[in-house]
Amino acid sequence: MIETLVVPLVKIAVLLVGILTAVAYLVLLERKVQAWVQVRLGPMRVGPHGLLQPVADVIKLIIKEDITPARADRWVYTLAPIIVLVPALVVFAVIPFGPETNVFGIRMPLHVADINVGLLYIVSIASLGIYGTILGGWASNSKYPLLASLRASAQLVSYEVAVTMTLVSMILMAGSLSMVEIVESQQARGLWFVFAQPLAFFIYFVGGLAETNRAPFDLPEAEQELTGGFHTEYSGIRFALFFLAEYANMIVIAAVATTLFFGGWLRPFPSVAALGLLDIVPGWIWFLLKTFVLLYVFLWVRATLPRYRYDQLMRLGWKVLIPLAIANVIVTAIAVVVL
Amino acid sequence: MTPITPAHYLVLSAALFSIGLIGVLVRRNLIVIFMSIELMLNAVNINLVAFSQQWQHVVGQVFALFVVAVAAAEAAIGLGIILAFYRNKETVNVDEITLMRW
Amino acid sequence: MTDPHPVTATRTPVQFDTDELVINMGPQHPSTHGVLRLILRLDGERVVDADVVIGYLHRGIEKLSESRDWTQIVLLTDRMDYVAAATNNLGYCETVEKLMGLEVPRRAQYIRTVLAELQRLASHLVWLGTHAMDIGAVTVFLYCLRERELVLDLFEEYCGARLTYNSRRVGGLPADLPVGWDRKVREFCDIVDQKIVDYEQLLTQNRIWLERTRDIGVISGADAIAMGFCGPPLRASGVMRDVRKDEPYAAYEEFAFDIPVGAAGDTYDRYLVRLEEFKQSTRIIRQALDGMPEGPVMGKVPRLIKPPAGETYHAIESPKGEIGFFIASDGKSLSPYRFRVRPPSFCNLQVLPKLVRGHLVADVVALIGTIDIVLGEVDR
Amino acid sequence: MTIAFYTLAAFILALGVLVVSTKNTVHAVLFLVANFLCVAMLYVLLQAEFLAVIQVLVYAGGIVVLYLFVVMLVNLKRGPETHVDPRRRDRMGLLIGGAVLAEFVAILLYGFAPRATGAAPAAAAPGVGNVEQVGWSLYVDYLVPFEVASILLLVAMIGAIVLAKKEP
Amino acid sequence: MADSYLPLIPLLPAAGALLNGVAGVRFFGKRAAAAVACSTMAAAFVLSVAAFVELLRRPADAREITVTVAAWVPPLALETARGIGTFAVDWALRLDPLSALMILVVSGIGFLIHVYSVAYMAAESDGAYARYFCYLNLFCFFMLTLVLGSNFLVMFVGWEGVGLCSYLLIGYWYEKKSASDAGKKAFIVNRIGDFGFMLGMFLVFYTFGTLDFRAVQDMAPAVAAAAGTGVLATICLLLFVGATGKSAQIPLYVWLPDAMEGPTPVSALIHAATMVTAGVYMVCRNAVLFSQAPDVMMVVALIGVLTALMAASIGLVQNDIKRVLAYSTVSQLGYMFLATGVGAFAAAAFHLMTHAFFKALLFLGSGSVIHGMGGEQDMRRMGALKRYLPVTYATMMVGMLAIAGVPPFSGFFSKDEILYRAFLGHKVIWVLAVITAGMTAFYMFRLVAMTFLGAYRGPAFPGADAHGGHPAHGHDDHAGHGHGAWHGPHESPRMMTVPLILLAAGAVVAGFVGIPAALGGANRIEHFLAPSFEPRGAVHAAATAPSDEAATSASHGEGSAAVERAAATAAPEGTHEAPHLSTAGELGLMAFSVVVALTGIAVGRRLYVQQPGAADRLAERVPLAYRTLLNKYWIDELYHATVVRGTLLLARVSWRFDALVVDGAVNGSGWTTRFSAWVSGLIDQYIVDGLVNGTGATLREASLGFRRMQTGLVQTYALLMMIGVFALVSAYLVLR
Repeated sequence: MIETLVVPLVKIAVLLVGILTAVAYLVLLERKVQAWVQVRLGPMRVGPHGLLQPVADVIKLIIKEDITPARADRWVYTLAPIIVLVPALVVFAVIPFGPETNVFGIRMPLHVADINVGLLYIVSIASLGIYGTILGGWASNSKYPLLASLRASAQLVSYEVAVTMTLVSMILMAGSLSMVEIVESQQARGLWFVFAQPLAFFIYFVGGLAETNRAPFDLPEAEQELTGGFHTEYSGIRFALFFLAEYANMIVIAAVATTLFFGGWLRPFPSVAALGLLDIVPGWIWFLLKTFVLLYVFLWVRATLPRYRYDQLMRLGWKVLIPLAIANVIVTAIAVVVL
Repeated sequence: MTPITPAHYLVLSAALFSIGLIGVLVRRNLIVIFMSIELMLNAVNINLVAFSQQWQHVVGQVFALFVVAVAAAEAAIGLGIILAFYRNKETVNVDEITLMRW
Repeated sequence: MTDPHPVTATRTPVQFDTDELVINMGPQHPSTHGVLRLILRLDGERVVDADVVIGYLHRGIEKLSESRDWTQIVLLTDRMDYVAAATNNLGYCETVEKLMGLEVPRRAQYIRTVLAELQRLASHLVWLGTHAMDIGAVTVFLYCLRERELVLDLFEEYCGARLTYNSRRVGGLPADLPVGWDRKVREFCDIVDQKIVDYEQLLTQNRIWLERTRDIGVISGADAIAMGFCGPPLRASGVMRDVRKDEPYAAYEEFAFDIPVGAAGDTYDRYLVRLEEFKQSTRIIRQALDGMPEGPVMGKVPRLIKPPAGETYHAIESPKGEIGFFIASDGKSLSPYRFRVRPPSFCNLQVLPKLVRGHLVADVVALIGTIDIVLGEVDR
Repeated sequence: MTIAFYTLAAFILALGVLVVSTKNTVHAVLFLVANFLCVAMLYVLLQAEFLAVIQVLVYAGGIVVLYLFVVMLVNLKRGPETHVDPRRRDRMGLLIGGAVLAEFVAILLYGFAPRATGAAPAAAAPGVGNVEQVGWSLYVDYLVPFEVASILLLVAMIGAIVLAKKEP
Repeated sequence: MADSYLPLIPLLPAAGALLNGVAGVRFFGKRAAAAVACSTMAAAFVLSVAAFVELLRRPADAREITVTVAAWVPPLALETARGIGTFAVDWALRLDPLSALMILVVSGIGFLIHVYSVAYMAAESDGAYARYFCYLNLFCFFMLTLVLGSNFLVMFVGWEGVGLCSYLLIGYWYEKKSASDAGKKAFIVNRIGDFGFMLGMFLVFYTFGTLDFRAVQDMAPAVAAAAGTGVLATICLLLFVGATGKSAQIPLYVWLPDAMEGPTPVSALIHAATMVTAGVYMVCRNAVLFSQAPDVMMVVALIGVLTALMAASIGLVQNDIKRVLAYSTVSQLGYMFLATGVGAFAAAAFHLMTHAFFKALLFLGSGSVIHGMGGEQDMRRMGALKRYLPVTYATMMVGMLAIAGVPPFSGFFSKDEILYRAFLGHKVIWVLAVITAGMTAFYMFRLVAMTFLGAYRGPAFPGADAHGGHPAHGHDDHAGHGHGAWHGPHESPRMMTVPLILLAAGAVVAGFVGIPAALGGANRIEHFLAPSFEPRGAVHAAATAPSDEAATSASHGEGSAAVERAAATAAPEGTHEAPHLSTAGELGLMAFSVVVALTGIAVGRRLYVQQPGAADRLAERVPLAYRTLLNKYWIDELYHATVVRGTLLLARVSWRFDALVVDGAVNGSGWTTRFSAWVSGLIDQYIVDGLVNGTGATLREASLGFRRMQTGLVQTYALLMMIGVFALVSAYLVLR
């Protein structure tokens, strides 16, 4: 009874707190990274080297006046950010942070739940995220946000297809939908799938960028053009939620990428005995390390690359990524059958 | 509590079906009508799954899958039509769409 | 207030469409380099029509000049193209000298040329930074401004100001070069040459950059001339037109430099042309510094400058394009009878609607950047 | 188990009624989404995980998004619904709906097919995962319908594009 | 030579007629018209005499000249008894003794009558005068053609021509209804006769394959032998019918008395001398044929004698002078036919010639009497004109004696010859003939007596001497043809009296030509005409010296007429009457006939001269006989009743029949179709349309009902579906 009830709740609590703080500091990290790239220091004022900046931000957003535009659909207006954030957080339930380890004496797998439709669960929950964007744009009842939200959702939908295709190829490789089994299959093969499927990873990563409206694909939020995209009208806590959701999604993409492509909690070159000493480091540290690296790439890309125009973006999505993904699936299918 | 028998599910789906039916018959907005149709389809799916679970055969679910596929196609086309119609007639009120009458 | 330009009213809707929008890229828009207002009519994403609204920065410089004497006007010229003030002063002074027929000492000519080229570098740096940021490459903006700081330091050292230099006098220069100035300038040129390589690495071969600039805002040579393009955009369309070569002023004819000319006349070509001009400017500066003659910096100029009755027009090559000054004096009063400036930004701006038509909203931003306009000069 | 069923059932029916009855179309769409999620959970109750996920992915994630899109496009400039055709027989519609419901219930309660089995057999936990079972039967027993369904979807896609495309 | 000028003989009068007809009516005056007419006739007469002389100069058996003037009917293949024969007919004229005689008679008397008419018709207007002479000339042309025709068809042309002219001349005074009626009557009766003639002609061609007289005569005996006399009999009978029509015999004589309506010279020429004799001429021409059909000969004879008797009896009581003469003509023609009937063709021809003379004389005489009396024709208003018209009286007296058959006048010889032959033929016929002769003598004398002798019974006139009887009330003549105011009976002008005198001479002289052997005469005429009657091949006793015909005293050749009395030894001519009476017998017969004649005259004298009222008293005594004779045995009425009314009745009946039956049938069928159409129309309208519209209407009503269901609302349809479902399910529940 305790096992089945308390442990999950504790896990959930730990997970949520961890995620939220991670998100906050991710924001800071981004601003720091971009500053370094641009030959400047970034936020230094709050706390040593600006470490407390996220706290300041959060407090600011919470304190700030929360305006609801006139004739906006109040219910939907408030609901939209929540709809965006919740799926982002819920997805973490399925991601296996580490192998069976005992924490405080209780052996338990370091993931909240392992369901055999794990990957599908992630994809479907992710697809719910679109509602938030759309409703957000719609609820603010003005021209620009609506346009931006339509554009953003169109982008999300199209890239979701590409991402799902890559996941399909991974499932083919792993032979199972459950995340844990995928990692175990990588362990069994002693091979990170990224090396087996580099193209899939690349498509997944670009797709991920696009799905979170980041870097070259951040047209909807493009300050320069349509005045801030769909969350222009938002302010205060709702805006914060949107912001959090965006970064949470980033983390999700990174986490899923690590589990699928970089062998979850496996140490680099898991099958190579020589590197046995690397085992000292527990699985979930590896997991966090890999996720951190991916996140860093996210931030790095944002700082350098110019922005894709909307139609180029869509064209890239539909005419380049999706076909490649499908081809990849076919190739892997043949490979799996043959090997 | 009495164990959940497929009958319960059937009652539930019947109820859901009739709600959908009433929605189709009563509402004036074309889109709501479409949604009611989706409801009815879901009711059917519930039935299918309930039977599949009752007879321990996965065919119900497969069939439900097909129903979902068809529903998706139907929704796509239906909305396409609504959009086209809206573009010409500037309305989605089903009462005004009375072209196809004698 | 009622909208002075009821664009929507005049133009009948081309085709009834559910979501044709009319958007105001209002005066205070992040990427409009000042107070330019652009009314866009969109068909979905595609721009159907654009109407440029200017006048928000109009200070009536030309009218003011009529109530000031000839030397005070130099100050006014600073505030026209505030990004390239030095060239304005140069242009104005040379026009007055031409009207009065004054002789400017060679050393003054040389120094004027150095200052002009430094000013060109500064202006192009500002252009590159903002243009790149508009298209999304934020970091490039920071790099460019960093270099521009160096140029501003140099100017500050010479004439005490970072922006409104007032660095010329009719007949010559207010002062000679400070000691060691030229060494700093040489160092600066080396840094710029090195930085140009960075920029090229960052942008020139960047897929996304190419995607965003290639074939955007294409203008053929004939159209460019017809539409009144001048400066880098004109040269990008393949027309070999540079006042420094065609009608050399100051000391240009003594230096060897070549004029970069583009082929397709799209945004990417304009980018390449201006990038090439960076290199040419540093080259001129080095030649000028090497060959700097000695001698006075100020020609023989009467105390009260009263040019004889008559009118003249003199154009020089500002970083934005060919800037021309027309002054008419009645010979009696101390102030000019009529003072008219032909600003390159204004001419380049009028091409914008044609450039923009048919492109997407995102391109509008890039196109504004590529024609490199400064509203101060446009509105005067 | 039963508590879950009853709550879910209540939710589903409530949401159903809300979908049908709300004035604001967008709200209706949202209720629909909620309804679908509850149904998905119901499937999970019925050990049809794969279908649950598909329900969420396809229905909630895809179709309703379409509805949302259309609702937004349509509501952009539309005035309030005014025109009511006098020949509508709303009350009759309600009546018939109720009657049909009564019919179904009647059938259920008083036994239906002669082979009414009464109690449902114990839900034997299948060894093999639900997804695997569905996968097997889908690609083995029902391969042809699967292909036909794929063609249907293709046709629907093309149709939708053609319908919604603006004239050049 | 003859054949050069032979055709001229008929053509001259034709020219005259043409001239008069075309120009005369408008341009000629009286004198010119008369001159033209008379000159042409004179020329014709001269040529005829020349031709006659030339003929005489030829040997007996070569007395035949045939001239083909022109081709007429192109050869036409027709089927005949003896296979396909070609029917080719030419305008051919033939001169042989018979035709020579005839042309002499026609042109001679014709010429005299022309002269007479000049004066007689003087009162006519110019146009009418010319018209009269044109018709007269035309008549002579046709008569000459008839006579000279060498085949049936040419003869037939003449035949019809004369019929036409008789109609024209009878109806000359066409204003008078009685004249035009008489003309029509004459023409119609003639046509009936001609009809018979035509049939005969066709039959001739059919049997002989040719119409030429000479050819027919040659083949006659062979054909008779081959085809049997039956055919020939029918031919002869038909021809005879034509003859009766033309020569006014029993059945078809009625037209002649009415023909008196025409002017008197016309009656004289046509109804005495020429036309009426055509029938006799035709029979004589075909003597050979007739002789081949003895029973037909018998019929001819009978009809001849009966006609003579009947006509004579009617003549007894007639009061109109011209009517009397008309009936006498009929009876004399009867005699001629009697002669032919008994085979005495020559006698018939002889009597024809003599009759022409004295009958013309009598007619012209009566003409001058009428002229004198200012158009009065009724004898009862004449009398004692002897004093006023002495010449006319004398000539009339000669004529009367001639016709009565008193020797030595011509009438005696010819009539006696016929009587003799009749006696040889059949005794019964002879008796009738003698009676007729008696009657003839009586009524002729009556005529002369009433006209010239006795008391004057005419209208008073200035200078009328007491002798005139009570003046009859003024019966003015009809047709004002008297010239000017009538001043009482006066002698005719010389132009009229001279022809009378000439004719009188002719009447006397003509007889001598045929004096029978019994009286020592050479019966010249018989020998002259013999070749015409026998088939060519028959050789008969060579005629002795050419018997010169006592040229009739042509007015200009009066003196030169060589009157030779050549007594031809009357060899028994070839006519084959069986018994031959001894000369004594003959003489006896002659005497008997003279006696009969004289008695007739005596009786006449007693009744009319000595006791003027005796006739009337006799009449009262036998009223029935008198009235029958007066009314001409009511034959006219009979004909009228039978034929005329018959045809009318027939016409009316056929009209009614046509109207009723034919029209009936046509209208009837029309009516029936209309009726059936009407009926089917009714059926179609009510039953068929009813059905169709009915179904249409019901359908429309039903569909209207359903239409309300289609409201166009999608939800209505959904509702209906659901109702259906509900019904099904409930049915399922109920029925399970």
